[in-house]
Formats: sequence, structure tokens, C-alpha cells
Amino acid sequence: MSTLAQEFSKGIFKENPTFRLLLGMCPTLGVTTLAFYGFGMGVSTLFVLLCSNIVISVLRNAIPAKVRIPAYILIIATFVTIVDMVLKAFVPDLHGALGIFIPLIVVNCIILGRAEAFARKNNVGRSIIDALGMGMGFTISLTVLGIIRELFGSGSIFGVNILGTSFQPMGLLSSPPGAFITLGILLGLCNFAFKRLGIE
Amino acid sequence: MSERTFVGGIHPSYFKDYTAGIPIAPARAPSQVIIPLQQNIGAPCEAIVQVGDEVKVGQKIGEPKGFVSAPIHASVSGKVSKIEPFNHSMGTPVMAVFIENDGQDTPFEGMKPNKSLEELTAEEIKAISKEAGLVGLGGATFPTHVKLSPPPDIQIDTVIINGAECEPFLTADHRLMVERAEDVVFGLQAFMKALGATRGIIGVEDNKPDAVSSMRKAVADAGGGYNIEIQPLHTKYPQGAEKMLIKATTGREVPPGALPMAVNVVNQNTGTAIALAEAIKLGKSLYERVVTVTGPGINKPGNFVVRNGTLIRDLIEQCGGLTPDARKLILGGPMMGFAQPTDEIPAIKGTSGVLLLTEEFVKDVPIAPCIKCGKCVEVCPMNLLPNFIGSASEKNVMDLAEKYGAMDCFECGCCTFTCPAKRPLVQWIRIAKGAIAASRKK
Amino acid sequence: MERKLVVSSSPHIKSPENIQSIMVDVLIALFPVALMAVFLFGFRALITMVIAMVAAMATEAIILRKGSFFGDGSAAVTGLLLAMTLPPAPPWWVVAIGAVVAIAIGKHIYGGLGNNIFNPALVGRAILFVSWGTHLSGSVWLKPVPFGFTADAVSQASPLVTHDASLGDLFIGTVSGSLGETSALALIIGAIWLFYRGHIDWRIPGGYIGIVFIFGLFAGGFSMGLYHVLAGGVLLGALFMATDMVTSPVTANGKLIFGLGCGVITMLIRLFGTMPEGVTFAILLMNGLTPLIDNMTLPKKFGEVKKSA
Amino acid sequence: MNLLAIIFVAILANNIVLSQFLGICPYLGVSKRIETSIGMGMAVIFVMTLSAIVTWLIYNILLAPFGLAYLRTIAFILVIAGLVQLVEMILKKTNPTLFQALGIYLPLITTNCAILGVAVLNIDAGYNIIETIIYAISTGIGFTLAMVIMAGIRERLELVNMSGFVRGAAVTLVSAGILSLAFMGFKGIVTL
Amino acid sequence: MELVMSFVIIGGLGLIFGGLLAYAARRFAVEEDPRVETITDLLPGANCGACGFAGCSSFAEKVVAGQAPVDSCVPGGKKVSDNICEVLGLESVASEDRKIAQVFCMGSKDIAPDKFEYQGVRDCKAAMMYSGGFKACTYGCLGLGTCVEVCPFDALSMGENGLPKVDTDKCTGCGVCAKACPRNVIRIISARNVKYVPCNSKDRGKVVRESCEVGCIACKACVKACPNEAITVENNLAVIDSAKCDSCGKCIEVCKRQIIKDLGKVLAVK
Repeated sequence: MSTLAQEFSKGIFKENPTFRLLLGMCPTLGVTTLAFYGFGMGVSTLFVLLCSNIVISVLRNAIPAKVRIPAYILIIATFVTIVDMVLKAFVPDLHGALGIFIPLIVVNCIILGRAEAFARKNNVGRSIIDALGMGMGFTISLTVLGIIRELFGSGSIFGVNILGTSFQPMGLLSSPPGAFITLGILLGLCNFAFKRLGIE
Repeated sequence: MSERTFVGGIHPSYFKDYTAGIPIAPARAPSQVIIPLQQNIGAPCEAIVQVGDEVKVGQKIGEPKGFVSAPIHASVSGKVSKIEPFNHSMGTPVMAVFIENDGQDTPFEGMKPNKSLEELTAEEIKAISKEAGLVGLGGATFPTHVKLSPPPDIQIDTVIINGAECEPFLTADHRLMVERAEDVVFGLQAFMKALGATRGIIGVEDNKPDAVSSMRKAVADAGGGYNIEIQPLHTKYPQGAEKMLIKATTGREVPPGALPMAVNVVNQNTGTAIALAEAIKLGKSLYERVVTVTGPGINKPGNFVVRNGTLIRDLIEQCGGLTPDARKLILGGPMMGFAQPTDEIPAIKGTSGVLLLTEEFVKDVPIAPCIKCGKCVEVCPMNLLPNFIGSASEKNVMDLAEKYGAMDCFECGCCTFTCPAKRPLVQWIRIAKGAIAASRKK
Repeated sequence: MERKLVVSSSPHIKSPENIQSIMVDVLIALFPVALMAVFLFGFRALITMVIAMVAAMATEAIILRKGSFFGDGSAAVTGLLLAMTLPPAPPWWVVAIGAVVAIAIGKHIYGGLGNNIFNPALVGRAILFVSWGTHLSGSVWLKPVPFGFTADAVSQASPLVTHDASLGDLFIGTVSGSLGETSALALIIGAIWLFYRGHIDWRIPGGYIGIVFIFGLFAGGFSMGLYHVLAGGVLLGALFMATDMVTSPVTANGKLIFGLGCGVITMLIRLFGTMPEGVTFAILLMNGLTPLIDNMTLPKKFGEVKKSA
Repeated sequence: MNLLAIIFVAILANNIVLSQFLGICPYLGVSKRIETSIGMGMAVIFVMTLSAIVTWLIYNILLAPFGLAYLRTIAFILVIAGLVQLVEMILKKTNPTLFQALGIYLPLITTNCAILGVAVLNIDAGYNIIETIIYAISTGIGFTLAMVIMAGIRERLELVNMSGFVRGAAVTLVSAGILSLAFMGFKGIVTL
Repeated sequence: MELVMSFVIIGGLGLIFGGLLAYAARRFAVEEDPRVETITDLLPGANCGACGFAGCSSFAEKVVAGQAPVDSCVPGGKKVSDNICEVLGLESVASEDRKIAQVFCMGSKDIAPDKFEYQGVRDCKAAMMYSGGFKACTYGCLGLGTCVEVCPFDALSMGENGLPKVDTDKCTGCGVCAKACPRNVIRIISARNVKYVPCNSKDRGKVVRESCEVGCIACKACVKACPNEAITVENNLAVIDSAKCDSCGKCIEVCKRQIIKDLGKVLAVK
């Protein structure tokens, strides 16, 4: 049994959902044109993951195994709907930018995956830690990708101009093909770095 | 008569000038011959002589154990000194009969002329070719009497004599066609009679005009009312490969995995035809054959009649020895022949050539990645995809290798010859064939 | 025997051709095109080509760490081909980034020479196009000034936009356009060399140019067909890009299908799309389809009877 | 708005995977072999069409009239999860070979965002039922196309010596990027 | 009203689909043993095939069906075997014995000469096709690294001297390398087998002397020296029986060619 600290950090490094487990790729590619979008998506997902992990962990003995998947989905969908409403009410810009990817948090493999692999087997405390770790890992990944794409694709980070006005932005990075290529290269670099650091 | 050919193939440099003009001469009989008991595709022979026995030239010393097998005869007269395993050109040592030459060349009494061809029946011709130990002399060494015994439901209508000799360097068949054309025609007639075939074709690549004209003359001179034609063929490797030759001369395509019999054709080598002619006319068994000793690595190349079991070392000595830069010894031609680790290898029925290559031919160039230029696909006479078979075999993905046609490759070497990345495609294909055959057996 | 013999698998003789000699042949074939580009657009064209080639070769040398700058020559070919798809005088950093991207992403991510799925030069060009499209099209195209050798010429739109160039101009190349695409004459001379050396098959350019011509024919008659063949990048694409060995099918039928596919997509984009030119996208897409095409067009083995299934 | 345009845009110009980033997980996971990718593609086309029809009906008959649009995420995912499980059971019984080939990816169709995505996009675009069906089928075909192309590429890359760091997902993503670039050429051929 | 409708619709949908699923579950039921999946998860997942089945999942199927011994997963060793027993409710059967691969040849490049120069595919099996391999010793390691390529656990590496090295920490004794070696130079031995003779040559002493400096010449000095009769010479090759050996080390002292190795030491050094 690992310590809570390990439980938390594994989501960020060893089992980083984006770079190690390759989960939740759709929003990773879809919304990271700007760092803020990536961050927003990450936090939304973190919220849903946290809530659903708690609820599922609490109900883990009450839900019969046969219908657990539909039950989990229902729980997750409820929180997603809440997030949808909250974003719409408070940050309509972000809501518009994330668009269809908000309802699609429901089918983000990370959330169902953690429910299935972790929350249904562990107590509430551990599930919270797990959700925080995984959610943070996801948020960090998305934000990093967003920063890279925003920096070279628009010359700014979180909307703050960094590279000056003479910089000619590389349109590729803010276009769909650029999302794939950047993530692919980043993934390769990550594999390289992880190997070097001895994390496998 | 137009020149015919097949699709694919390559045009290597032919290097035939080393020996094309040199008449066939007898090679010195060595003081000891070492005759391996495996000299044909199929089952090996069993020795029927013992150590200490006296044998005569042409006497049978090995009895075949299976149907697809031919007997083996002594090539010198003298005493059997040893029977033990010895190096063989196919790699692993096999049982061999060692005979000390007494220098007398006493012929075996059993070798007597037969009846004339008109009087012989098909069965008798088959029996003669079997007793004389005839095998395909082109290199594949398929026992001749097996080829003369098609299943009853197949009627052979055409016999083709393979005078293409498409392998670079080799000139043994070429010289035979120039010097002994009438025996080639006689042998063909005997084949046609044995099979009841109505048509005989002699295919000759058009880079040998002297052979074409001498064969034409011999056909015109020959009697017997056989329907025989000479077909000059486009000079291209592998024109002499069985399936390609049949396609070029008759337009028929032998299906994958099938024998020429499937399209009512039998294919025989020039040397085999002459051997059959000698067996009928003189009763001579197959204990010697013509071998081209050639290549830039030998001092005095030539075409020789070589006794079965002569060590290659003896032959090389007679040809003035090796040049200082000779690095590779090949039995057969440069495209399909086998490189040998040593010159202590006996010449056998399938030895069509001894080729010595020099440093410049054996430079070990690094294997580059496949650039998918498709040149191997263009030249593959079997229409396979050698580049993909090679890559699949390299990565041990044998189901893909099979899909791209590994099992239909007959290893002509066109792909490897032409590959600009210098990839050892044939070797990979061979590995794949071995692995696929092994997995099929399971 | 005292000396050690060499043993290897048959065959024991090999053709003298190797990868480097093929790449040199391609460079030779591109020479008339390059010459014509300098002749039409002046020395800035030469500078563009040199930057692209040097950047490509340097990238490759750094990635491979083999010490040889020219190597097998494939990087030089990629660099030069990339330059051919660019306007005469884009900013130098655009050219350099394009070459680096072409070699690094187009080629070495896939494990280097022979393994790449997409034509590296076109990957480079497409990425540049998406990134800095303004430097690659429209107003930056120079009007060619034969014998001018001047750096400042009047800018002019592509003949694919204006549709007003004469067929003769298109053939000689005195129209605006990318470095390597304007002069049909030079391209054809280069391609003849490649045909002569046996490096390209008629099927890809034949299918490509044929289908472009037919589309043009239906769109606006014979001269329109010819116009579509000669204008823009079709000839450069059909003769030098689509025929790239690594990224095109190896089977005979596959090559024909590949050529036809390139032609159809090019003309779809030209006639109906928002972009005036579609050669890059057409060839890249067909590159992606190449493994499938190869798999679907396995040649009939010698002697094989067609299966009924 | 014409149906042909919907088909063209859904398959090529606005490919669900290459320009909309939906269904990436199965796209990366199942595109190793051409055969499986075709199988998976067929399953997706089927489920996608079925779920698009059902969700459209539910939205337009049950949710919209009662002003319960905000329930659509929950309702849709419920329906899709149920449908997928049904399909899974039926397939397991009737075609075990296909079931074997798709293995663990059938349950993953539930979490294939392309399915839910199409259901939601249909509503957002205000398609009628015919358009919905056409759009769903075409999107499924676009998904299959993208996946089969990638499977061809990956089968070839299997025989290649490449750095272990990029093998697998990384090189697949880069290839998808370049394919996505190539698909950009179709932009604007048909305007909706 | 809205609240009620929400309940009705979501609940109704749940009911309808729940009912459908319940019906389908019965109608299309497929018998499946959940233990198969559990056991598959327990296995190392290298699909090495050491158990004799096509891969980990097919081994799991067989083991549940009782068609495979529970301890046939070599890489997993005792731990996996015990876990499987637990799932299946059986008594633990595995022994503590650990198996590892060792290279039975010390004829490195400089010690065992080649008889000819081989050109072509750098793979031992490929090289074997040409005159039975290029090494003068027909039993020795060819050193082209086929074993290194196939090792699913990354435990083998090719040494500078042209002989493969076994990383005893990573080696699980699955035997994939032993199967791949065309000359049977790599063998799987018990890690308890403390002493062994790293030579594979079945040639007579005279032949061995000509082709290799470190081959076993079957002089039988070790046989005589061994107090426990643990050493025998079979096919011109000394073999040490691990069951009888008590690791006294006398054989090592008397070996004229200094080739008997102490695996205990090998493991310790590592």
C-alpha cells in the first residue's frame, strides 16, 4: 500500500493521464489553443473527477456490480451538468470556447477509469487524494500544452503578450493539425525524459 | 521466329568473355576422388561398396533409397579407401565414398551401347536414364527419370531444352551447344520419345549466336522426323529459370507451387540431354560433367570435363591457382550459386561452375533502410513484393512475409541484385521460408 | 587454404546503383529547374534554394551524428524540393524553419530515410503554409523578369488565380509562381533524365497529369485542360513530388491509382475549393493512403489463377 | 442545406477525428491493424446511427417540449450507455469473432466521445431526423476512414526501426497531424 | 412540474433501458468465467510464451480450465503461482527454485576464431544457414545477438567480446532466448545450480583445442576431483549435477582450462 503522497504524485508523474495513460485525449487536443482554455478544461475535469470519486467511493458498497457502469455514468453526468451550468453563468467566454467538450467530460475516460479502477475499491479519503492527483496531472498537462501552443501560436501566455509585436505567430500551433503534432512531439519528449529520469 | 521473354528480370553484366571462347578440355583425374552420396534433390544414396573394394569407372557405388533419387557411380578406377562424412557444397557434411585412383581408368563392363533410339521404348529410355544416374545438370539436380514419369492423367506435349544459361560467368552449356549440338538434339529426341511429346523446343539466349547457329544446323541435319525448333530468347536474367523459360517459349504459366508438368511441359538442361545421349549411345553413366572454372579470381579460366568427386582445390590448381585478391569461392553462378567456406569441396553432378570473385565483388557494404523504390518489385519475375517480404522477415513478422509471397520465391536473386539500399532480400526471404514452413508443419 | 574466404547469401553480384547515386540523379534532374528559377527570378531564388538545402542537410547531420554533411544526399534533395515549392523570396527564417521541420518531423520522427510515410518536403511546405500563409502565396509572388537578375520585381498573382497567362508563357515559365513550378520545360527535361535512369515510373505522373487534363477538359475545353496541367504545381508535383519513392506505392497498379487519386483531389480543390492550389494536400493525402493502396493492389503472382472469391 | 454537402463535410472537410478531435482514444487504441480498425469502424457507424436517432427522438419528443434541455447530457449518456451494452451483448452472442477482435473497445464505445458528440452536435445544428441519420452515418464513415488510413500507416511503421520514444502514440499523433493537414485541403469545397 | 418531469424522464429512461438490459442479459447470456480476467491481470503480461501457450490471456484461460499447471508461468515465479492458486482455491505447489538463463560458451571473438568471413543478415539463425555458421567451433556462440533481440525482459545485452551477457536481476528464466538460439548455447538452469561448465562443444578434445582456447576438452580431471560424484562427462562435455554438488570448489582448482564457473559468484558480483 502506497502512502498518500505517492498516491497523489502518481497522477502527476508516473500515471499522468495525458502523457502516460493516454486518456482524455479529445479535450487535450481540442481546447488547448490557449493556456486559459486548457486550464479551464483541466479544472472542470478535476471538479467532476473529485465529486464523482467521492460519491462513488461512498456508495461503493451500495451499487450492485452489474449495473455499476450505468450508475457511475449517471453520477458523472449529473456533475457535468452542474459544471456546464456554472461555467455558463460565470465564465460565458470559457463556456463558449470549450463548447461541446463540456458535455463530453462525461465520457472522459479518466473519470470513468478512476471510478472503475480506484474509487470503487478504496475509501473516501484515498479516493479524494487519487482524484486530486489525477485531476492535477490532467490540468497541468493541458495547461502546459496550452502554454506551448499559445506562446508560439499567438505569442502570448494566458493572454499576456510575451514575444513582442514583431513576432510572427506560427499559425500551425493554433490549428487542428498543430494540436496533433505538438502533442505527439511532446509525448515523445516526455517518454524520453521519463526514461532518463528512470520513471517507467 | 520472334524473340520471346517474360515480365521482370534484370540485365547484369555477363562476364561471359572469360570462358565463352575456350573449348571444353578434360580435367586431370585426381589421385583421389571423394564422392558424396547426396547428389540430388530428394533422398540420399546408400553406399553399395565397402572399404577395400576395387571399383571401375562408371560402376555403381550408391543405390538410391527413394523414388526421387538417382544412383551414383565411381568416376575413377581404384580402391575404396574410406567411407565417412565429408564437406558438401550445401553446407553440412554428408557421407562420401573416397576412391584412390589407380590411374588405369578401367571402364566398368556394364557400360555397353544400347539399341538405337528407334528401337527403344519409352520405358526403356526411362530405365536407362535412371540406371545412368541422370539428374538435372542445371544445378537443381532433380532426378531425370522422375521428370520422365508424369502422373497418368497428364500428357506431356512439349519438351524444352534449356540452353538459356542466363547466369553470368557460366559458359558450360554454351560450349556444349557449340561443340556437341548433335548430342543435344539426340538427347531431346530421346526425351520426346520417352514422354510421347509432339514438340521439342531448344531455347537459347540471343547473346550466344554461335550456339544458335550450331543448334540450327544440328536440327536440320538430324533425322527421325521430330518436330524441333530453336527459339532464340531475349537475353535477360533469369531467362533460364524453369517457369520463365516455359513462359517465354510456350506462353504457358506454371501455377505457384506446381511443377512444369502441370502445363504439360517438361524442361531439361542441355547437359542432361547430352548425358542421356551418351547413356543411350555408349551406355555411359553420369560420372563426369562439364564445369566452367571462371571469374576474376582465377589465373587461367576454362571449361573442363570434371570427374565427380574431384576436389575444387585440384581444379583451381589446374587453372593456374588463385589470384592474390581472390576472396570468394562460389559453386554455381553468381546469382544462385553457393559461396563456400573452403576449397576442400568435391565437385558433384550439380556443380555447373566454379567461380572465383575478387575483393571488389565482396566489399561488405552496410545495409541501408528500404526506400521503397519498388525496383525489386519491378524485376521480380514471380511478381512478388520482395521489399516487404524482406522487411517483414527482418522484423520477424512472418504472417506478413507470407502474405507478400515469400513461399513463391525461387531465390533468383534479381531483387537483391537490383536493390540500391543493398538489402539482403534473398537471405531474409530464405529465413522467412524456413520459418513459415516450420510453422505450417506444426 | 590460408586466406579466409567470404561466405554470403546469393546473389553474389550486385548492381552498382546505390541510394546516394539515386539521390545525385534526382539532384541532377532538378538542376535545369533550379537554373531556370535563377534565370527567371534572380539571385534571390538561388539564396532561397541554398538556405533550404543547407538547413536540411545541417538538421540531418545533427540528428544522425554521422559526421558526413552530404550523407546519402536525401536531405539535400528534400531541401531543394522544399525550395522549389516556395515563392522566390520568402523571409530567410521561413525557408530555414521549413527545411528543419521537413527533415525533423517529416522524416526523422519516423526513423529516418525510407521509413517516412509523408513526403518530407511537402510536410515542410504544408506546415509553412498553415503557419505563415501570407509569406507563401498571393502578393509575395514575384513577376519573373527573364535575364533580369534583379531583386525587386513587381509582384503578381498566381496564374491559377488570374487565369490569364498564355500557354507559351506557362511552358517556358515566364509567369509568377513558386520557384520550381513555373517552367514546364525545365521540369520535363529533368523528368526525362529520371525516366532515362529508371527512377520514376510513368504510372504516377501519367495518372496524375492525365486526370488533371481530363478534369480541365470538362471544366473548359482542351486549352483549359492544358492550362491546368501547365499552371501551378501540377507538373512539379506529378514529376518530382508524387514520384518520391519512399512515399508512393510500390505496386504497378498502386502507382496508377496513386497518380489518379492525386489528380482527382488536386482538381477538386482547384475547381471547387477556397484555395487556388491543391497539389500539396492531394499528394500528402495520397501519401497517407499509400500503405492501404499497396495492400489492396498486391500483384498477381506469376502463374496464379485469379481467385473467384 | 443539401444532404450531399452534409456527407462530404462530415467525411472529409470536417472529419470527426482529424479536425474535431472526437473519438481520439479508440482512434489511438484500435488503429494498429487494418482488420480491427474496420471492425471497430463498423461498430461505431452502427452505434452512432442508432444512438443519434434515439437521442434525437428523446430530445425532440421528451426534453425540448418540456423545457428540460439541460437534462440532455444525462439523458443522452444514459441512452448511449444502455444501447452500447445491448449491442455488446448481442454481438457477443451472435458474432464472437468480431467481439474478440474488438475486445475491450466495445465498452469503450460508451466513452467514445464521438458518439455522444454526434448526438449533441445534431441537436446544436438543428438537424431534422433525415439529416441526423445522414450526418451520423457519414461521421461514422469519416471516423472509419481516418482509422483505416492510420491502421495502414501503423502496419507499415511496425516494420520500421524507429526510436522507442516515439513509437506508438507519439508517431501516431504526428501522423494524424499531417493527415489533418492534408484534409485541410478539402476546406471550402462545399460550403454549408 | 419541471422537477417532476425531470424525475419522470430520467427515471423512465432508466427503467426502460434497465429492463431492456435485464432482458438482453438473459436472452444473450454468454457463459464466461470471471476468474480468467482476474488471473490475466495477475500475470506479468510479457506474452513470452514460456508457459507453452500463445500469450498470458490464453494461459489464464487454460489454467482456469485446469488444462495447464498453475506453476507454468516461469517469469512470474512463485509469487504469481501462489496468487493463481489463491484465485482458484488451490494449495500452493510452486517450489522456491528460481531459474535463470546462462551462456554456455566463453569463446569470445579473440579466443575462438572464425573459419570464414560471413556477410549478410546479422542474425544467428541466418548465419547458421551458411555452412553451419562462421565460427571454427561448430558449437560456440556466434555472437550476432538473436537472443538479445528476443528477450522480452531486456535482460540480455551483447558484450564487447561478442558474447551475450545475462543481467541476472532482470532475467526471469522464461527461456525465450534458449529457444531462439540456433546452437543451444543459452540454457535455462536453476539458480541453485551453483557451478557450471560454460562450454557447449561436443567435439573431441583435439578438435576443441584447434578451434577454441577455452573449450572443455573432456580431460575428466574435474570428474576425478569431485568428492560427490556430481560431475560426469557426456558427449565430450563435463556436466555438473546441481543436486549432488555441494560447492566445494575442488573442480575449479583442477580444471586445466580454468573454465568452471561459480554461479554463486556470478550472482554475487552482479
